[in-house]
Order: sequence, then C-alpha cells, then structure tokens
Amino acid sequence: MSRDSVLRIENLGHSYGKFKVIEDISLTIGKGEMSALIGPNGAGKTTFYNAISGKFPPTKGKVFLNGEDITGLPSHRVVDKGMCRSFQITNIFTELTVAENVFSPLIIQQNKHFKLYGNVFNDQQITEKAMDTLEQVGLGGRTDQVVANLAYGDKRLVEMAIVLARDPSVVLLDEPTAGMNPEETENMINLIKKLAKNSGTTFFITEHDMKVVFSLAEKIYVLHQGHLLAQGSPEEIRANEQVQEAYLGRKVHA
Amino acid sequence: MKKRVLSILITLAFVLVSVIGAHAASTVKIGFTYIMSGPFSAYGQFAKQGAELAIEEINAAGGINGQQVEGFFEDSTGKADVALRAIRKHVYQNKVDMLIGLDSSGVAKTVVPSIEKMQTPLIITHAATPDVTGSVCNKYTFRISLNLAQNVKAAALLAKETGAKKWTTVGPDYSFGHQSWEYFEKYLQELNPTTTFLPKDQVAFPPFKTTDFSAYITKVMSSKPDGVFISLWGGNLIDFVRQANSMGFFNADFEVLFSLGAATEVLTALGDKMPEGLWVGTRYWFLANDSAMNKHFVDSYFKKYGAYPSYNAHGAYSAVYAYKAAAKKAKSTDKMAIVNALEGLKIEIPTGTIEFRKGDHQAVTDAHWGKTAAAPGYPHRILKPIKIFKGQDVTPAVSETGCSLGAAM
Amino acid sequence: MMTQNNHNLLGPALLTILLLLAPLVIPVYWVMLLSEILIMGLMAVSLNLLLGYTGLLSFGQGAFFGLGAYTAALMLQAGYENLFLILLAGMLVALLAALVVGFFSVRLDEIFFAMITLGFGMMFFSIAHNWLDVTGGSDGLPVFNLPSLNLFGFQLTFYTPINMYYLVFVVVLIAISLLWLIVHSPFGLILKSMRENKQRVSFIGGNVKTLRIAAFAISGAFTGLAGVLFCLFNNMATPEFMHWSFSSKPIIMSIIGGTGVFLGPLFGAGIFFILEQIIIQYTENWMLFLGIILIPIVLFFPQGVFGTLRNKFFKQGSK
Amino acid sequence: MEFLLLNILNGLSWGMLLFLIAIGLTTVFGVMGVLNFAHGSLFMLGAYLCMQSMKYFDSFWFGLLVGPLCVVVIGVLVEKYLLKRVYDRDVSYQLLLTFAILLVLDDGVRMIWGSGYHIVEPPAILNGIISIAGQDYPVYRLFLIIIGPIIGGLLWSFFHFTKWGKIIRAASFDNIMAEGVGINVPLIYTSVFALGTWLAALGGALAAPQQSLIPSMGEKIIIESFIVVVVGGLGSFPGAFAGALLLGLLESFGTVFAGRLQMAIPYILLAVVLLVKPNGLFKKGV
Repeated sequence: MSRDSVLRIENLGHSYGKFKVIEDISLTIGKGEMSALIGPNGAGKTTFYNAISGKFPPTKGKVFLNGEDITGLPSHRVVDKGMCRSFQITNIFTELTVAENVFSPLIIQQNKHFKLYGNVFNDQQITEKAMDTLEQVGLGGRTDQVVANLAYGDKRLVEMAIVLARDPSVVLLDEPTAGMNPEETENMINLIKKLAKNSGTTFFITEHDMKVVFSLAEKIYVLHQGHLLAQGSPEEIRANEQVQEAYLGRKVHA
Repeated sequence: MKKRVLSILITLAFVLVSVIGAHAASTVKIGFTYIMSGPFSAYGQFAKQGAELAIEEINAAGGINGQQVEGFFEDSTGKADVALRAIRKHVYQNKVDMLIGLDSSGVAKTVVPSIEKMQTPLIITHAATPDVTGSVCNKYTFRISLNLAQNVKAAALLAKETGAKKWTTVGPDYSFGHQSWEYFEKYLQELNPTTTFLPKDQVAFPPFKTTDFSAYITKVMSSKPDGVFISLWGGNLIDFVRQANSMGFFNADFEVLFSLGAATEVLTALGDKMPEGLWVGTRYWFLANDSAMNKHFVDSYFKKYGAYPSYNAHGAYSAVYAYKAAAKKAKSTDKMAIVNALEGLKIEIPTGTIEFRKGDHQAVTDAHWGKTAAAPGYPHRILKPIKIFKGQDVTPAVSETGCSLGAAM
Repeated sequence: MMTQNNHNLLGPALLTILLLLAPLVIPVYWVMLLSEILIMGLMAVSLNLLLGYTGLLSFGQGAFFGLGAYTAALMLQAGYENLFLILLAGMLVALLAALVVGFFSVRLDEIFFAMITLGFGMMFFSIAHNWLDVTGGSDGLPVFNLPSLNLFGFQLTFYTPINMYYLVFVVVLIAISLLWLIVHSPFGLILKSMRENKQRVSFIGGNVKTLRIAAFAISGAFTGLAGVLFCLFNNMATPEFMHWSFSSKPIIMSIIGGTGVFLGPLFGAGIFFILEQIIIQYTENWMLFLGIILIPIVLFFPQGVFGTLRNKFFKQGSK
Repeated sequence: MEFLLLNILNGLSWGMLLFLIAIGLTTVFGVMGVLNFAHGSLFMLGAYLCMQSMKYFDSFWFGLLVGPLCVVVIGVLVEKYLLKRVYDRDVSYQLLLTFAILLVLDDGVRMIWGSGYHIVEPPAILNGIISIAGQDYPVYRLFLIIIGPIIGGLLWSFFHFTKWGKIIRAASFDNIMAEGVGINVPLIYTSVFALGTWLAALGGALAAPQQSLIPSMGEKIIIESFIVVVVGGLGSFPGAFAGALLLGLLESFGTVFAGRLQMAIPYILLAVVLLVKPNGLFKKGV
C-alpha cells in the first residue's frame, strides 16, 4: 500500500435487505490523484458515494481517510475529517447570495457556527477566504447575487466553491457536468484541471460523459452491477475487453 | 362694545348649556364581560339578553339615581387573558362604573387580582368556583349567583335523603368537576358518616372535549354504585344523557343527581329525550317561586325573547338590579361607595331574597333542585317536585371559605 | 467586492422612538394593548427564528410561553420579587424544556415536526391542566404581587399600566435586539443555510441536529421570556397559554406580517390585534370576519403584509 | 370479561368515526399534499346539513344521503377558488388558509343555526338496545362499527379496481408524471377533495345521532384525526385504519387505566410513534 494514499476503501458493501447494491469494493486513491468512477445507470455509483461520504453507513467494509478509519461516521464528521462532496442534483443554498453560500462552510470550519453575535461580513478571515475561493471558481464578481437568479452552470460553480471552501483533502464530485451545455462543460473540465494542479487536492469524480472522464482522469474505476469490474489508466480501461463488453461498447471508439 | 358684550354673553350661554347638557347626558355605564363567541357563546347570549332586559326596564323607570343606564358588552371568549383585556377595555376605554359578568371559573379566578388593581366593583353572575369568594376574594369582587359549594351542599342534603350508601361521580376533567366531587364527598360525609365514596381512580372524569361517553358510562355502571353524582354541564351533559339513556344507565339500580341538570339550554336541546324522574339542580329555576318579581321577569323575558330565562340570563338581570339597589343605598355611583353599599346589601331578585355577605361577598341565595317531569305546554322537561334549600342552610360559614376580607380590613 | 445587505436601521430606530413616546399620546387602554402586542410580537419574532430562519414550523411554542408564565407566577407566589431573577428564571426553565423537546423533535421535518411539537406542547398542557397542587389545575394561578426594580435607589413598581408598558417595552426591546444579533450572526447564517438545504449543511460539516436544537432552545428561551412578561402583565398563568391554539397565534402573526423579514412577525402581531379590535367593535361574529380577512392575506401577500409591502416599495429591482 | 368486551366495542365505534374523518384527510394529503385544517368543519357541516335536510323528509337516511352531498358542493367551491392557489406554497400557508376557512365555516354555521345545542335522532331501526354479554348496548354504535369497514372496503376497491381510482393513485405518487401521461390533474384534485369532503361530512352525519351539534364540534375531531393520520403514516390508507382503531381503543381503555393522564393519551401516542417510526406506522400509498 503506497504510503501517501489518501482514500482507502476495503471490501465496501451496501445492501437493502437482501438486495446488494454494491459489494466488495476495494480501492486506494493516492494523494493528488485525479480518478474517476464510471459505470452504467444503476451500477451503484451514487450508493457508493453516499456510503463513503456519510449519508448512510455502509453495511459492510471499511473506509479510511488519510489513514484514519471514517467508516460509518455521519456526513458532517466526514467533512471535518477532510472529505467533501458535490451532488448530482445541485445542492446549494438557493435563496442566499453567492457569498453567503461560501460563508457557511467557512463558519463551520472556523468553529464559529455557534457564535451568536458579530456579522460575518466583518470577519476578515472568513471574507478573505470566501473571496479567494470564489475567485478560484470564477465567481469573484458575482458575490452579491442571490443564487436562485444564477444560470445553471454558475449554480454548479457555487456548489464547487462550497465544496472547496473547507480545503478538503479529497473532493468527491458526483456528475459535475450533468445538465451542462458544451461550453459550460468545457469550462468545468478546465476548472477541475486547474484546481487539481494548483491545490494538489485529490479529486474523485463520477461521470457519465466519457469525454469528460477521459480528458480528466488519471485513473478510472469501472463499477458494474455493484462490483468493481476493472481499474486502471484510461488507456488500460479503453483496452479492457470486459469493460467494453459490459459498458463502454462502441462509445469509446466513436 | 355692545356687540362684544353680546358675544361674551352668547359664549357664556353656550358653555352653560353644554355643561348642563353634558351633565344631563351623562349615563351610568355598566361593562358586561361574557363568552360572546365560540363554543359557549350561548351562555353569553343568555346573559346579554338578561342584562338588556334589566337595563331597558330600569331606564323606562327613570334610570339609576336619575341617570340612564348604558350597557357595554365585551367578549371574554372564555379565555382568561382575553377576558382581562375586555375588562380593561371597560375600565379604561368605556370608562364604566361597574363590572358584571364572567362565565368560566378559571377566568374568574385569574382576573380577580386585576379587578382589585382597577378598583372597579365586579359582580360575578355565573362562574361557580368557591375561590373567588374564598381564597382569592377581594374588596371589589362580589358574586350574585349560587356557587359550587352552595349547589353541592344542597346536593349532599338531597343525597342523604335518598339513603344511597356508595357514591361515585361523573364530572368534567377540570377544576370544576374535581372540586364538585371533593365538596360532595366532604359535605355528605359530614351529614352521614357511614356513606362510602369510590376512590379517585375509580370515578369518571371525562376530558372536557369528550363527545363519546360510552367508556365512562360502562365504567360507572360496572362499579355498581348506589348513587351517582354528575357535575357535567352543557354539551357534555346532553351527550352524556343521550348515550347513557341508550345504554340503560337510567334503568340501573342507583340514584342519579345532576348538579347542573336543570339548565334551560340543556333541557331545551334534549326535549323529551331527557328521562323523567331524575334529580337535577340549578342556579335558578324559572318556575321555582311565585313571587311577583319572578313572574314579571319570566313574563317579560318570554315576551321579549320567546324563551324561558336561563340561570345565566337571571344572573345578569339580577346583577343589574343589585347594582341599582346599591347605587340607591349609596346615593352615588362612585365606585368605592358602591363597594361599601354592596357589602351586606339585602335585595329581592327573581330567585328570592339574597344578601351579599360582608365576610366574603358571596350572595346567600337559595339552591334549587327538582325531579324532571313532562308537563303539557312546555317543550322541555320541567321540575316537579321542586326542592328549595334555603341560602343560610347551604352557604358555608365565612370561616370555612378561606376568605380573609374581614381580617384584612 | 462583497457587500452585506444594507441593514437599514432608520426604520427600527424610528419605530423605537414611536413606541417610546406612544404612551404620551394614546389612551391608556391602547397603551395596554400595545404592551400585549409587544409581548406577543416577541413570541412571534422568537418563533420566526424557527419558522422563517431555520425552516421549522413549531406548534408547541405555547408550552415554553406557559413555562415562563408559570415560573414567574410560582416565584412570585413564593415571595421572590427580584425582577431580573424572575425574567432569567423564566427564560432558563423554558430553555431547558426546549432543549429536551428539541432533542426529540428536530430530526423530523415539515408537518411531522409540527405534529410532534404539537404533541409535546399538549403534554405540557395536560400536566399544567392536571397538576392541581402546583399549577392550580385548569383554573390557573392568579398573581397578586409584582416584582419591583430598585433603580439607583428608586423603587420602581409596575402596578400602573404605563409603568408596566415601559417594563414590557424595555425587555422586549432588549430581547428583540438580541434576536436581531443572533439572526445576523454566523449562527444565524447557518440557520438560514439549514432552512435552504439541511443536507448541504451536513455535507459542509455542520451537525444539523445540534444546530437545530440550539435554534429551538434559543427560540424557546425567548418565548419563555415573553411568557414571563405576559404573566406579569396579566397577573396570571393559565394552562390555556400552553394549548395548541395559543401556539398557533404567533404562527398566524408571523405569516400575516411576513416570515422573511426580521420585524415582520412583530408587525403581524400589531396587525392581528388591531384587526381584532376593529372587528369586535362592529360584530360579535369576529371569527367570521377574521377568517374573511385572513384568506386574501394568505392568497395575495405571499411574503406577509409587511414583507410584501416592503419588497414592493423598497426593494424593487433587487431581483 | 364483559367489561373488556364493552370497552373494545366503545373503542371500535369511536375509532370507526375517526377512521372516516381520517381517510378523507389522508387521501387529500396523499394526493394534493395539503393538510386541511378545515376538515373538522366539513365534519361539522355534515352533521348540521344532515339535521337540516332531515327536517324536510323526517328521515335520517335522507339526511345521511343529502346532507354530505350539500357539503361536497361547498368543498368543491373551496378547492376551486381557494385551495388551488396554495398547492405549491409552504405548509404553514396551507394551514393558515384552511384555518381561515375553518373560522368562516364555524362562525357562519353559528350565525345560521345559532350557538345553542342541537340533537339528531337516530332512525328508529337503529334506536334500540341489544344485550351483549349481559349488558345493554346501543344498536347505533354497532351500526357505526360495521359501517366503518364497509366504507373503507368500498374505497379500497375503488382505488384498486376502478380506472379512476388507479389514476388517483398514480397522481398521488407523482403528479408531474401523471400530467405527462395526459391525466387532467386539476380535475383529479377537485374530485379527490370532493371525495375527502364527502367522507368528512358523512362522518359528521353519522356522528350526529351520537353527539350534540355545536359549531365547534369539529375542533376535537380535527386534532385527533391529524394524530391518526400522522401516526398511521401520511397518505396511507391502511395507516389511517390502524391509527384510528389504535387511538379509539387507547382512549377507551385509558378511561379505565390512565387516570388523570387520559387527556394526554393521543399526544403521548403521537410522540411515541413519531420517535420510533418518524414516518408513521405505514408507508404512503392510498
């Protein structure tokens, strides 16, 4: 096991009653790595994400983050340990402004969420950090806008900012480009690339758009009917016959 | 010059006229606080009718001390805080000289301290809790209606006569029901030490909002008592009587006493569904006495409203007359003078002659009980025979009430 | 650059001055009514910390209001006459009860939360209604003495309506200012975030349960404070204060005034009382007319009367 | 033993009445997502209009038939002109609107019929007494115990075997999808509300021979049926049945065993169920 692994998952499984959604998944993600999880609809990607990010505890297996066992911790504790995620359906604070959206994680990070006085806008530590984060995702100029009024792509950027605000060591992105137009998708890809390069953050994404996956990921995991079917570099995956059969089909060659 | 004198004269005349006019137009104001809306608004309506009749009569007869009477009616909704707001409106906005009203015991008990602060006399006409002329009594608060202790004392006297040995109760699950039972136990035990009472967990206290009494009826019947003392009232009583009737409750081998069974709103609603031959009590019964005053009251009430007066109508009607008598005695409508005049005042009201005791401000008044009976010409049951318990026989001694009015003075 | 929403303090300052001077010009009865509006307004603003800011509809606030009132009544009965002690004790008792109720309730949402808080509230009601020896049972507790305040050697009492009004005014002013601070604090922002998306709060590291319990407890404590004032103002504590129908009052007031504006519920309380007074003037069927007026308020003022009007006149074009 | 039996019967007859009110409430919630505070007032109107229509033909059965139908007309108007506008609003607005409707209906009835008590006689055939285990028991209560499951069964069949019933069930699960496949959702909402109204009013008409009529008679039953609906699981048909029977029996036996706690029984049941099963005993699904 490489010493600088950030996320290590051992024999993870989750079942509802007798129905096993995911089973026996083991993988190790190294620090700063950009990896992707792919698989057809119903392969168990979202369940996998939910089980490791604390939405519900997995019924089997272990999750280690930076060497620490985080199995079954509730989501807010997982975040405290350094893993933050986005959702397939944009998950932000709709009626608040862009700035306020990013304040929330920062308040919690600085343990000020039970502070009953003082205005966040006067808190230099928080405002500066928020500004930085927003600049990073390219929303620096729109801090005062209410998020509900933003375009779809920008809303996803807000979620990205929320996820990044707490400097997580691992970022899970669930279909970051879902529902985006080509231009927005392009921007998102570039953004993720840039962030990975600048911050050294570990990204672990799921994506149905193969173009995105192959243009981003250094390592790809293929989930099929709840099992890990294959893993490897994009080239290896492309060449893997099992994967082609099960899932990729002609798409890759197209 | 002349013009100026004239104008001064005219101005003076105006001032004079307006002063006299204002004086002539000034009225005696009475503030009534009753439940005028919601589930129990019927009680407020009765009281209002009684009060308006009295005011009309008094005004036609020249008013109080020569002044016309003006009545203000506010809604208590049966809630203590709202009732207090209504009373404040009377005192501070309507600037009344006198307060009359209050249906609910809880309301009466909790607003009484404020009455003292507002220094305005109040005659309670319905609320029955012994406490307002007992533990929380004060100088400004009087009660003209029969209170719980008086009513229950009469019930105990009656219960003794029946000879029933083992008693239980059905009462609403709030202070009134529980207090009724406690007083009943106490008084009957004194009158007949061999009587037994079912323990607290075996008697029936249905919550106030109960509409289905079958479980309680079953409970009481299966406890096989010799006598049942029932303090339910209003809609609870109506539902209970009908359901009990259909479950054979009244055919069972025990005595039944309804402490508030002879209320006209209950008898009217039940009509011939009220079984005959049950003992029912009331604070006022319109056929209970033949005095000219009662006849006049019942006739003019019936003429005006097409119904027989209920105890609440009687209470409000009598309270207005009591106020008139006090004002006459005091030769003033000054609030303090009225309070002093009311103390010890003896006056005839339709139900008989009463006296506001000095010691606790409770009216010493007769208690009426009777057996339900069908009677031609009446759409509902009437009482036959009627049993009248004299006020001095049923009113507890001041020393028993817990009122320290005399001592504080 | 980031700018905070401009908190225009001109309006509140003006309102404070008006309230301060009001007793000089309006009749005594209206001064008393104003006291009541302020007390119920405090209850509504406290409730709105949950309803408007945290997104929780509590149907059990009456319990905390009643606990405040009973605490005050019982302390006065026992001879404690220190005003601060009574105010603080009432708040504390309500706070503790709210912590317990909150602990069990906050994991539920929406109508389930409303129902479980209603259930807990009614349990308190049942206790108050039946525990004759302590609470006076259904009759409630009458209060005979009021606490006094020793202010630089002056013994200040609150037996006159005007003195009582200023007591209420000062306490409510302080309480509402504190609530204003809380609403605009980091904690307040987290509350709003939870209202918007509690899942997201949990996925940025916020413990939704403890945060909600804290909000519930704070709201309960201030509701308890309002209860203490109500007890002093009316010289009574009765089980009615704990009934669900009493709990529904601040909800109605908040919605009338507007849950999205900090002072909306306070205005809602004012509108509610004044409306009631006006209707009662003309008819005994005030319930009917109250209903008839409430219907268009719900239908045509989606942000409440105060909120909608404010948005119409002051915030045009912000969206 | 007989005592046990009588308490069970008492619990069942009260439970069945609760059940009728609760299924209307839960169906309306299941399909439209609206918790109707005025449901108790529709119950009350059912009782009053039953009484009123009985005056014309002097037959309880006529009142039972016509009274609730008159209430349905009012219900449809309420849905079409008022409720419709708050479907996508927050639950607190729905509660306030239906509360306002409650005020109007309750006070309106008080203006028309007065604030006094009224009673309705059961039909002669049900007015008797029957001997059960040596105790007299009113026939009308047994009638209530029987009529509950019959109506419940009919509704169940309606939802499961008729086209309309199936459409309504589809709409209750996903109204957007229902709209997508060409179902007239507004029409469904109106008819579901009419059905709910009819059930409430029928409950009122059935209760009329049992309890005195006053304008506020819906207030107790609305809170208890809220509790039944939440305990059973919002929108759940079997849940409403189970919840109503559970509450009915608990209240019946509570009079014997709970002492002064009896007043709190419904609320304790509510809290306990919500703590153990936050979504109620049964899953949604009419």
